[in-house]
Amino acid sequence: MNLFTTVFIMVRRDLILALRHKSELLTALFFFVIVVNLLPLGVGPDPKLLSKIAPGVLWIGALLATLLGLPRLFAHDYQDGSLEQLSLSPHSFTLIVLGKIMAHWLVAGLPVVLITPFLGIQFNLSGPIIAVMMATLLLGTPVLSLIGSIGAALTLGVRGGGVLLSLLILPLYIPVLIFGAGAAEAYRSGLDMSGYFWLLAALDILALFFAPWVSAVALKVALE
Amino acid sequence: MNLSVSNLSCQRGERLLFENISFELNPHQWCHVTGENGAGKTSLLRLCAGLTNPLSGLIKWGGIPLKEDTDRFHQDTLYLGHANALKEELSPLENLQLMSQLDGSPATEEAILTVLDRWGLLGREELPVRVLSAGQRRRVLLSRLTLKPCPLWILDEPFNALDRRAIQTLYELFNQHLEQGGLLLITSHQAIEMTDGMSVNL
Amino acid sequence: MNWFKYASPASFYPLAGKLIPYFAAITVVLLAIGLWISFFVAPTDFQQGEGYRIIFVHVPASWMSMFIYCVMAFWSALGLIFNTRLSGMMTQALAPTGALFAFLSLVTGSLWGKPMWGTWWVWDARLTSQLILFFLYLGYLALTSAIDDSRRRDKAGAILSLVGVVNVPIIYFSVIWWNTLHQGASVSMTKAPTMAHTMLMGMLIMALAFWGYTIAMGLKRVRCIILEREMSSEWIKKNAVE
Amino acid sequence: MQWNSFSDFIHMGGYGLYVWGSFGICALAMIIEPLILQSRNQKIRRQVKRQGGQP
Repeated sequence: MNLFTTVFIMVRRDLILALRHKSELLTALFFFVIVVNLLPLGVGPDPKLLSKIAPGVLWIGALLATLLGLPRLFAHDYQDGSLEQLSLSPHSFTLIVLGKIMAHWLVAGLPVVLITPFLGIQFNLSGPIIAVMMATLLLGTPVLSLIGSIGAALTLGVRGGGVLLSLLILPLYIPVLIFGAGAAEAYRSGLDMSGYFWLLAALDILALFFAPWVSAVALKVALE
Repeated sequence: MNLSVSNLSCQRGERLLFENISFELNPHQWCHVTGENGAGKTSLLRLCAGLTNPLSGLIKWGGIPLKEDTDRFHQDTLYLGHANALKEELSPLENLQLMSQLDGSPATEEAILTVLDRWGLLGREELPVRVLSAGQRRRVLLSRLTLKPCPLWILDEPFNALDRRAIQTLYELFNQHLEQGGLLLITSHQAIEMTDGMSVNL
Repeated sequence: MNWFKYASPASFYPLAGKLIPYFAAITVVLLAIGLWISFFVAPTDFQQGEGYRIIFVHVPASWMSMFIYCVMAFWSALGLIFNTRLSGMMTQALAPTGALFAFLSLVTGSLWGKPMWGTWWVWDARLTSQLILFFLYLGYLALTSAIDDSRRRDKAGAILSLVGVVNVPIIYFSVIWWNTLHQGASVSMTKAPTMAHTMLMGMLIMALAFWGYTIAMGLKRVRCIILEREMSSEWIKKNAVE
Repeated sequence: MQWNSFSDFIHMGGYGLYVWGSFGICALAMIIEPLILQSRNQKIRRQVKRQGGQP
């Protein structure tokens, strides 16, 4: 089976399914926007303070928004028996899982990246910093979906799954958070930030190679 | 190509379901797995489909252990379980298109419509599966039998929720499949009205 | 000697029972020596006074928490490769003790930090990564206690601890990177007291005592787990398990 | 020997609370954990006995 065909079939399938659930589709995005907008209400409207903490807040928001959709990543397919059928398909199961992860990113991660400029303006961020934020989010959010899929697979069908998933996954998100929010910070201090981009890219590659495979193994364990 | 099962033992949780099951299924043959509720019929079928690993024993397809050539085995088998494995948001047509792509033998729209017609589902091919009845869903699932050309069918309670006419259609398909050299491993709580079958009692 | 013989719970159970007293004895002796060195042999530190004596429990506890995580990953890898049941039980037997040491390391660390730096907690690279290690332990414990089926529990736990062990260096590195970027913090933990010979000795002996304690606890817990899982199996019914 | 008296030892040069707090919590943990395990062990042994085994 062709590598791209498998991934493409799955991405298209999951996107169609997501589109038929319009309410679910936008939940992650609304959640992100609301969390980020609650912050000024918590810490006060001082523009200097807000623009200082904005990158961190946007990143934490992105983390939580990704986490929100993760329990559903495999749960529906697990309940209606589709996951079982997918694991029996002659297509590589790892690639099928990769397709599902990519669809998750397109639904949960990409909208977050695209809405960042509007939130950045609310937080008084300058144009270049917004650009840096978008770039790091673009590089970082796929890692969140990839690592998250491992947690989703491990907690599939387990009682208390959603909360458990956050406990498992959030500590593993720390490097992405540090490099992602750090880049904007470095830019502001006038430091070289290429290192952050390289590190995020390295995490991307590492996660891309290992996460779908580990998730596939964990899913087979869950299906037994 | 034959399916051979030797000395199979299976454990669910901490409980031993069955021990030392052996049988061999050859082309043109069908096998009825019987047993009381909870005896492990579904577990045996899932083992034979390669979904779970046995506690001990070996399953071979065409002389090769399952785990050694899963790709070919998945090409050659169709396993239909209790769950319908249909996406509620999609129509029967879309579901079957998707399934056939994932099975590695993409079917054309006409081919799918022909099959749906045979199962009496024409006219419902564009409705979301959500609105279909249990029997209709089951028939959509069974449409896959003719869409994926493969020798080994493993069917868990395929007659569930089917009406007389659909059961008749299913028998026709079974006979056709066996004539063409197919193999059929099946569980059913009702008697199967076919001759020359073997049976495995758990 | 056939090592695989002991990979089966039935033959490991009595062996573990025999080993526990030895490790308990080692622990008690080493603890006595270690405590004696900590309080009576090691001299007063000229910078930190007597307060530095916390090092004799803090550092061994931190070492053990990291070491146990690696041992868990080792058992997990073994379990996934050879499909031995004992490996999963061993991993689960070690996890609570590892989490305990991570917790003790955090508490003693902050008890040390208060008199030395005037604050219970600093976002120092070492403290932060120790905290994250504690979270990883909690995650493991939460996952394994939430899964009822023992085979799935073993495998899911093994996958999680391996994913964790791969991530630990990445997390540690990223936290150091983060810490050097935000040098604003007024205190730095890197100014540890110069390691005198006796102090190192004391720490090593305490670490060995903790190690003996961990093994004794691990064996004790693995025996409980074996009994719980195999309660209905023949060897427990037939054999006098002491 | 750097301690002139017992109260000196307890006082720990002004760090008594922190030093004894640290050693105390470790001691506490290392006493409680075996006790918890012991009770878990006894519980499971009783259960095995009820099932007709010989624990």
